[in-house]
Amino acid sequence: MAGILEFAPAIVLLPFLSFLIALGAGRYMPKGGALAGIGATAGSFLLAVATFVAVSGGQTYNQTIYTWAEGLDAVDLTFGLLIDPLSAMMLVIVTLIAFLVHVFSLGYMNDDGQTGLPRYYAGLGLFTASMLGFVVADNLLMAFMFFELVGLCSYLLIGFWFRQDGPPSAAKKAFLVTRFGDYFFLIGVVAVFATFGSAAFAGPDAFPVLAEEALAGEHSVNTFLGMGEQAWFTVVGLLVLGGVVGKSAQFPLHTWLPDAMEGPTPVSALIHAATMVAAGVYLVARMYGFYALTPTTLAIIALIGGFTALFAATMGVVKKEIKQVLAYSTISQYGYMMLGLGAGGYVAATFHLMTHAFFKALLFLGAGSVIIAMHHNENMWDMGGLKEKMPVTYYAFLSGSLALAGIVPFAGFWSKDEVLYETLIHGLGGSPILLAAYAMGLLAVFFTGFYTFRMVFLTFHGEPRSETARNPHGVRWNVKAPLAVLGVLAATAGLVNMVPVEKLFGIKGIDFLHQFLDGSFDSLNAHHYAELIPYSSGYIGGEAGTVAIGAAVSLGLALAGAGLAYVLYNVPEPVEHTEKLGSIKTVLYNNYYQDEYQVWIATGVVQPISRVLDKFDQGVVDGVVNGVSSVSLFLGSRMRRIQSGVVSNYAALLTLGLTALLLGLGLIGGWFA
Amino acid sequence: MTTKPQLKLGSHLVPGLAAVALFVVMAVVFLGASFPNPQGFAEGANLTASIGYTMFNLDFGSVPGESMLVAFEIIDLVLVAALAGAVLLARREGESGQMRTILTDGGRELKRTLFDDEEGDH
Amino acid sequence: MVPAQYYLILSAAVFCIGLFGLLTRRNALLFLMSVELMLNAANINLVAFSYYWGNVTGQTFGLFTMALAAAEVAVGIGIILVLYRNFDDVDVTKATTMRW
Amino acid sequence: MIIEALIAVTFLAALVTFVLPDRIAGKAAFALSLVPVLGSLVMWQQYDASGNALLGGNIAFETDVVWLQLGQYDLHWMVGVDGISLPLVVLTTILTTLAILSSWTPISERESQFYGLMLLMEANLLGVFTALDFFVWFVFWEAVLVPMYFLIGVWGGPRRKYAAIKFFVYTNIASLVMFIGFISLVFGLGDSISSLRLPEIAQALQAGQLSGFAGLSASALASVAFIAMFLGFAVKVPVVPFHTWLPDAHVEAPTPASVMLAGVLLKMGTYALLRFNFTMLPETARSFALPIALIAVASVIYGALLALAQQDLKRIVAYSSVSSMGYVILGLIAYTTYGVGGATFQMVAHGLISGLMFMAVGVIYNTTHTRMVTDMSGMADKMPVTAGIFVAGAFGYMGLPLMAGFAAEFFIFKGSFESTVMAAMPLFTGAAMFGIVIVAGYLLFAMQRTLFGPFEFDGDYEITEAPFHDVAPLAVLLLLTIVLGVQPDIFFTMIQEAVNPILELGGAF
Repeated sequence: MAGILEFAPAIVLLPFLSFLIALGAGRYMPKGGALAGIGATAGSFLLAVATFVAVSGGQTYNQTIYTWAEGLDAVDLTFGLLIDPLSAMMLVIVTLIAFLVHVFSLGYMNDDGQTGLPRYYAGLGLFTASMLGFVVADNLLMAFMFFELVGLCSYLLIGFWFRQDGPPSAAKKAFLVTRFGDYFFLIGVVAVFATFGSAAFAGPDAFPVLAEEALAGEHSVNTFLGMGEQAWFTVVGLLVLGGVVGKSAQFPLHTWLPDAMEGPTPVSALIHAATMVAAGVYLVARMYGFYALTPTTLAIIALIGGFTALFAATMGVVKKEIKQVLAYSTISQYGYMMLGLGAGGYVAATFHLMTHAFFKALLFLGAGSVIIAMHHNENMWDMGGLKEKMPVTYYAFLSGSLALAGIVPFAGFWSKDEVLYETLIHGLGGSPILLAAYAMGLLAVFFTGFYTFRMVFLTFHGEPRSETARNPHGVRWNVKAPLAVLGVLAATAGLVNMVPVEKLFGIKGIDFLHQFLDGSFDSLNAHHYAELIPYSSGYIGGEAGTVAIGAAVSLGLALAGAGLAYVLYNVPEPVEHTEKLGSIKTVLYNNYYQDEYQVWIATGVVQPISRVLDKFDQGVVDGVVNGVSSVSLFLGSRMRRIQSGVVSNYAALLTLGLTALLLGLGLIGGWFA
Repeated sequence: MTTKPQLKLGSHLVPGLAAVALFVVMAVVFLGASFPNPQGFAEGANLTASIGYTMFNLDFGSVPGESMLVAFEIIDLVLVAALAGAVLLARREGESGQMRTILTDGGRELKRTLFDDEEGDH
Repeated sequence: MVPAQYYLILSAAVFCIGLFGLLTRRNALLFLMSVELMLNAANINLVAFSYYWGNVTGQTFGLFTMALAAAEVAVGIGIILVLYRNFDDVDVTKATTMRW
Repeated sequence: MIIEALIAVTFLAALVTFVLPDRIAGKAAFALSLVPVLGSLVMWQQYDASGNALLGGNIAFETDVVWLQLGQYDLHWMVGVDGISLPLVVLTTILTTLAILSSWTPISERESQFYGLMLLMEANLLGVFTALDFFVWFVFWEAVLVPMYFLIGVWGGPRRKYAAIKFFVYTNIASLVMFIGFISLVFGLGDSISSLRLPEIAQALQAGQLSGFAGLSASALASVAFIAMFLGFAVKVPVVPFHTWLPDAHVEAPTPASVMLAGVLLKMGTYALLRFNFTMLPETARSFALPIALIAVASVIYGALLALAQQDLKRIVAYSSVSSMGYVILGLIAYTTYGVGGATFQMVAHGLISGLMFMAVGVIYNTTHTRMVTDMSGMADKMPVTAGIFVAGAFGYMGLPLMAGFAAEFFIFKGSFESTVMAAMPLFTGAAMFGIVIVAGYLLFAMQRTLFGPFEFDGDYEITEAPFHDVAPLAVLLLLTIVLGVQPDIFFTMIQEAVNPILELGGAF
C-alpha cells in the first residue's frame, strides 16, 4: 500500500475525465453520461479508501506536482498535493457521497425523464473533480482556485433547469453571495503571499509555522498598514474567514443556500449539504495552525458559529417545504462546526463535519425520494402517511433525523455533544464569549430536535393529506440503495469517536478519530493545535462530571424538542400551530428579512448608484467632450458669415487689410516719426 | 421734366471710407519720406527712340533702359489670349459659330432663339 | 524739378479714387472703369520714377501695363456678359451664389 | 528580417484583398491572414531575446538601419521584439484571423474593402508593437486609426459617423499631447542622443542626461513629459475620465471591428504606457504613484458600475473593458515582477477574453438583430452551443480560476499588494479587487436576462443555432483562454525576462 499515495492525483483526475466524457460524448452514451460519472466516482472512492488506509498507517504525502507560474526572481506559484489524515478523511467522504449521489441521480433524473442529462452529469463530474482538488490542495492559492471552481459548478447545477425563471436567478444569487465572500478570501490569499512569501499549508515554509515563529519573535514578517504582527494576522484570518462564511453559508452570507434548493435534489444533497458547504469549514481546519494563534479570530468564529446555529434553527421551525427545512438545518449544523473550531475543538468540529456529511446527505436523498413520490411537490402539508408506502425511505430518513437531532446512539449525538463539550470546558476555562456561544448552541439543540421531528411526522406519519400522498410514485433500487448505505452510516458513524463513553467508563483507546488526526505532520496534528489554542479548560465536578452533565443536558433538550413535535404534529390531522407564535411567525417566515435587505442592497442601492453614475457619465463626462466639439462648431459657424458672396465686401476687407498692414509696418518701421 | 444728375449720398458710401483711409496713410507716408532730387534725362535726349530700342534689346538709345524683348512677346500672347477668352465668354451655348445668313425663314429661327431661349436661359 | 513725392501723392490719390469707385459702386461695368483708373495710377508712378532714375524702363513698362489693361478689360467685359446672362443684371450684390 | 517580411506580407495581403471581387474576399482574406499568424508563430519559436529591449537587453529579430536625416537626429528604421511585444504580436495575428473569420456572416456589402482595411490595420498594429524607433512607431501609431475610422464609419450602426469622428478626433488629439510630451523629452536630452531610437533615449534618460528645456528644470521637464505622455496614452487605454469614446465606438462598430478595437487597439495604449512612461521615467512614475493608483481604482470600480447600468450587451462589455484596463494600470504602477508582469499578461488575456465576448455578442446579434438585454430572453434554449461558450467566456471575464483572466488578475493583485511604491498600496489593491464582485454581478445579470429563463423574442427573426464558421472562432478563443489560464508560463516567463530590468531601475528591490 506504500505506493498508493503516488496515485493520489488520479482521485482528482478521474471525475474530471468523466466530466470531459459526459460533456463530449454524453449524448451518445446510455443514461446520458451517468455511467462515466458513476465509474469515475467509484474509482476515486476506492483510491480514496486505499489512501485512507495508507494514511492511517502513518504515511503522509506533500508533493508539488505542477508549477502554475514560475516567478524568475519571485516566488513560484505551484499546485501540489497534501495527503494527511484530515484530507484523507475528507477524500473518503466526498468520493463516497459523490458516488451515492451519482447512483441516486439515475433514479431522480433518468427515470424522471429529464432532458439535458449530459450537461447534468458533466456538471457533477466537474464539481467532484474541483471539490477533490480543493481537498488535496497543499497551498492557499490552489485552495482558492478550486474554491471558485466549486462555486462555478454550484452555479451551473443550481441553474440546471434554466428554462424556468427560478433556478437561474437562484444560481446567480448563490454565485454572487459566495463571490462576495470570495472577494475577502482573495485579499486574504494575496495578503498571506505578501506577508509570508509562501502560502503552503505544510512543509518547511508553511505559513502557519512561519506565523507561529514570527509571533515567537524568531524572525520578522512584513506586515502592512502599520499593524503589529498579532493584529495583522487577525486581519488576514478574518479576510480568509470572509470566504469561509460565504461558502459555508454562515450568518451574514447564508441567504443563498435556501434559494439554492431550486437545483435538482441530488445536487442539493451533494453540494449544499455534504461537500461544497463543508469547504469553508474544511479550509479553517486545514489552516487551523494559523487561526489558533489569533484568539480574537477564534472568538469571532465561535460567535458566528453559535449565533448561526441558533438563528438558522429558529427559521427552520416554520418552513413548509421539506427541502427548506433541511437547508436551514444545514446552515445551523455548519454553525455548530464553526462553533467547534472557534472553541478550539478541532477534532470535534472535524468529527461533526464527517457525521453531518453522512446524515444530511441521507436526509436530502430521502427528501429526494419523497419528492419523486410526490411528483415534485415539496410542500409537507400535502404529504403525510408515507410511512407504510415507502418503508426503506422512512427508516433511512428516521435514522438520519435521529442523527440530526442528536439522539444517543446515532452519529449526530456524539459529534454535536463533543462540540458542545469542548465549548463548555473552554468557556468555563475563563472565556465568557464561549459560554455565550455555548448557550446559543444549546438552545439550538432544542429547536433542531423540534423541527427535525416536525418534518418527520408531517411527511411520514398521520393521514395522507393529498391524492398523490395516497398512492405515491414508486422508487427503484437506485434510490433505495444509497439511502440504505447512508442510513447505516448515519447510525454507526458515531462509534468512531465516542469520547463521553471513554471518559465516563474509562475505556481507553476508543477515540479513534483523535488518534487518527494525530498522525499528521507535526505542524498539522491535533495535539499541536491543542497546545496552540489560547483556551484553558475548566470543569464543574471534574472532567467526567462535565461530560456527563453536558451529554445529559443536550440529550434532554433534544428529546424535549422531539417530544414537543410529537405532541403537536404526530396526530392524524396535524394543523399549523404557528399562530401561537403571533408576530414572531411573520418574522420567521420572512427569515428575519435577511433576503430582503440583501436584495435591497443589490437592487435598491447598487443599481440606482450605477444608473446615476451612468447618467453622470453620459451627461457630464461625455457632455464635456461634446461641449468641446460644439465650441469649435460654433466658432466655425460664426466665421462663415464673413463669406457673404458680395464682391464689394471682399474688396473692402482687402483694402482694410492693406491699410492695417501699412499702418503696422509704418509704426514698426518708424515711417511716421 | 428732366432731373439733373444728383450726387447719390447714403450709407452705401461707407466702404469707400476704407479707400480714403488708405489714401490718408499713403499720403502721410509719402509726405514723410524724403527723396533726393531726381536725376532726370539729358537735355534733348530722344526718349521715344530709346523706348523703341529697349523693346528689341538694342542699346542705341541715348537713355539707358533694360531690354524688354521677352516682355514684348509675352504681352502679345496675353493680348491674343484675352481676345480668344472674350470671344469664348461672349458666345452663347449651342452656336457653332457658322456665319449667320440673312434671315430668310420669316424670323422663326430668331424668335426661337430669342423667346424659346428665354425659358431655357433662366 | 518737381520732387517725387508729389507724383506719389497724385498716383495715390488717383488710386484711392479708383478704389473708392470700386467699393461703393454696384454696377460691374463701373468696376471695370475703377480698375482702369487704379491701373493708370500705377502708370503715373512708373513714369515718375522712370524720370526719377533717368532710366527709360519705367516708361516702357508703362506701355506694357496699358496693353495688359486692355487685355484685362476684354476679359472683364466677357465675364460681365456672362454675369448678365446668368443673373439678368450686372448688379454685383445680386450675384452671391459663389459662397459656402 | 522576419519582422519586415511580416509587415510587408500583411500590407500586400491588404492590397490584394482590396482588389478582389466581393464574393471571394472573405475566404481569401482569411487565407491570407493565416500567413502573418504563421509568421508570428515562427517568430515565437525562434525567439531568443532576453532582457528589456529598451534597457540594453538583446532584441530578437532586430534590424537597425539609418533611414533619413532630420536636423541633428538621423532617423533609423529600427524594429525588434522582446518579451513584452512578442505576446502582443502573436495576439494581434491570431485575433485578426479570427475576427476575419467571424465577419463572414455580418459583413455583406463592400466585403473586399472591409477585409482590406482589416488586414491594413493588422499591418499597422504589427508595426506599432515591433517598432523601436519613435518616428517609425509614431507613423504606425497614427496609421492604425485610419482603417478603424473607416471600419466604424462605413460598416457601423446607426450613429456610426458620430462615433467614428469622435473616436478619430479624440485619439488624435491625445496623440498630439503625447507627441508634445515625448518631443520635449527628446529636446531635453539635447545632443546626448543622435537618433530617435527608443533604446538610445531610454538609456540616455537612465544615465541622467536629461537637462532642462524651455525654462523647466530636468525633473520638472520629466514630470511634464510624463504627464503629457500619460494623458496621451490614457485616452487610448482608456482610463476613466477619457473613456467616453469607447462605448460609442464599440456599439456602432461592426462586430469584427469591435473585436479588434477591444482586443488589440486598447493594448496599444497600455503597451505604450509600459514602454514610454514606466520604462523611461521610473522615478517620475513612482512620484506619481498615488494619482495613478487612484485613477486605476476609479477606472475599475467606475467602469464596472457603469456596466451594471447598461441595457445594450455591447456597451456592457465595452465598459467592462474600461474596468479591466484599470487593472493593468494598477499592475504597472506596482513596480513588482508580478505587478508589471501581470499587467502585460492581462493585456494578452483581456485581448482574448474581450474578443471572445464581443464575438459571442456579435453571433447573437447576427440572428436576433438586437443587442438590447430587454428584447430577448431564453437564448440558451435556441442557441445552446453559442450560449454555452458565452457563459464560459463570461466566467473567464469574471476571473474564474484556470482561465487567463484569473491568472492575469491574480498576478496583478499579488504584485500590487506587496508593492513598495506606496504604503497605502494594499488599500488600493483591496478596493480594486472589489471590481471582481461587480463584474460577476453585471455579467450574471446580463446572462440571466438574455440567455436563461423561458424563450421569448418579439423580433420577427427565426432564431437558429449559429453556423459552424461563426462558432469556430469562439471555440478557438475559449480554448486559448483556458490554455493560457492553465499554463500562463507560455508567455509569463518571457514577459518576466523583459519586465525585471525595469524594476531594478526604480530601486524596487
